[in-house]
Amino acid sequence: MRYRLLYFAALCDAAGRAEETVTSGAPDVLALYIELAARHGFTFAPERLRVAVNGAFTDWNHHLADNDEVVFLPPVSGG
Amino acid sequence: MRYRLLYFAALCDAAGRAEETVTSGAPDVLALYIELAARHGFTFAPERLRVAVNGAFTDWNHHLADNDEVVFLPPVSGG
Amino acid sequence: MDGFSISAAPIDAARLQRGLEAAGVGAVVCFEGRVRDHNDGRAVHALSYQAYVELAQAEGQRIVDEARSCFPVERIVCVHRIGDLALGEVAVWAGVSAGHRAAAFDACRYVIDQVKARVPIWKREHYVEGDSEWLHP
Amino acid sequence: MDGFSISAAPIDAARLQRGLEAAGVGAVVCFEGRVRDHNDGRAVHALSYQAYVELAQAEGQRIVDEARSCFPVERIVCVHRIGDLALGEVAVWAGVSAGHRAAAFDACRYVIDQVKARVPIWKREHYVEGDSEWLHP
Repeated sequence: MRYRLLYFAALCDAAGRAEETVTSGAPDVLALYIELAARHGFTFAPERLRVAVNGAFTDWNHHLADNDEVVFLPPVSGG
Repeated sequence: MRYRLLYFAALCDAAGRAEETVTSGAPDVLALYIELAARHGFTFAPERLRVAVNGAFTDWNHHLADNDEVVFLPPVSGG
Repeated sequence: MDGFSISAAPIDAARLQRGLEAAGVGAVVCFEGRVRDHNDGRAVHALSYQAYVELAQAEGQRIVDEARSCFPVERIVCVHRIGDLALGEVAVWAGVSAGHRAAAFDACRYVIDQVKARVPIWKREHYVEGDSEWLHP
Repeated sequence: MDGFSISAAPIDAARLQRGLEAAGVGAVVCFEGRVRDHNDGRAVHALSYQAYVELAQAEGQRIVDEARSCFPVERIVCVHRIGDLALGEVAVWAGVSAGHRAAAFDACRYVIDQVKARVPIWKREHYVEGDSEWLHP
């Protein structure tokens, strides 16, 4: 399946890009993160991140569909 | 002894004046209030008022001296 | 600098807020208390405030000094109007700057709560019906 | 009207505060978060903020809606800057008007606390020494 990824802050720096489209067999958000963490050298443990699919917060066992937009959100520091 | 009185808010309305100088034998603040309450028809019980002598808060048994400035302070409503 | 004052002139909140500037300020909290068009179910068309000015000044400054000693803040300013106010005018303004927001919120709230409870200032409400009364809660 | 927004342009606090006007307002509380010259002992000369804009907008608005449902207020406005900010610029502004001050303070503090905890916005500090880093507390 094809997933659209957006990267922010330290994950953007680590991936060297703000977005990408990947082809992956990962069935859920956690599996996809593990795959991408290995590829890009992400060092955040999943419990430090939140995740959003198609613009809404969701959880790590969210089952992915083709063309989903997936975002791993590092700890926020607004304000 | 002579005391200088300032009146504010409802006490000013009741006394019909903002200030006056009185000659009184009242030895302390409470005695003076009782005397003036009778004269002007003040209806506040002393426990609803605070009192200041010469510009500083004090208590009801404050012993008065000649020419003291005495103010009975109705419950405040600033803000 | 820090301070409490009584003002017979309209409160210039923008100017007061500029007085909160200082190096290291990360948070500014400002409170404005305004003349409302209703109180206790009665339509109000104006207010007047009277103060025992000397003692109000001293007690207000004491409150500001207490806030400074209780909270890690940069600047504290509070001004209370006296005289006649129209609807919507600012009756009291308090502003605090600090490195961090918790202290700014806590100090601002302390100042306004204590000013309302302790400073010898009295409000007279003028009602649409033509009568008026001193508030002595 | 009530609302949360993300702004790439400087925040105009005076204009935002005018948006809090409403009949029945007796209290206005405003918070400004500014870029500080130091953080964690390091001298900062600038900041940049990045947002996941769509989700930040939705989550910020959710926080404002929560505050409205929890506190008896008139208006709630919150704006967060993104992009490059200089020292002293306002990074986030929150203002609440209400009939009474307790609700205005509580709602303003709720909004800024929740925005800082939940809205997907990230701060990169640029240090005087030339390096920079994303803050991920």
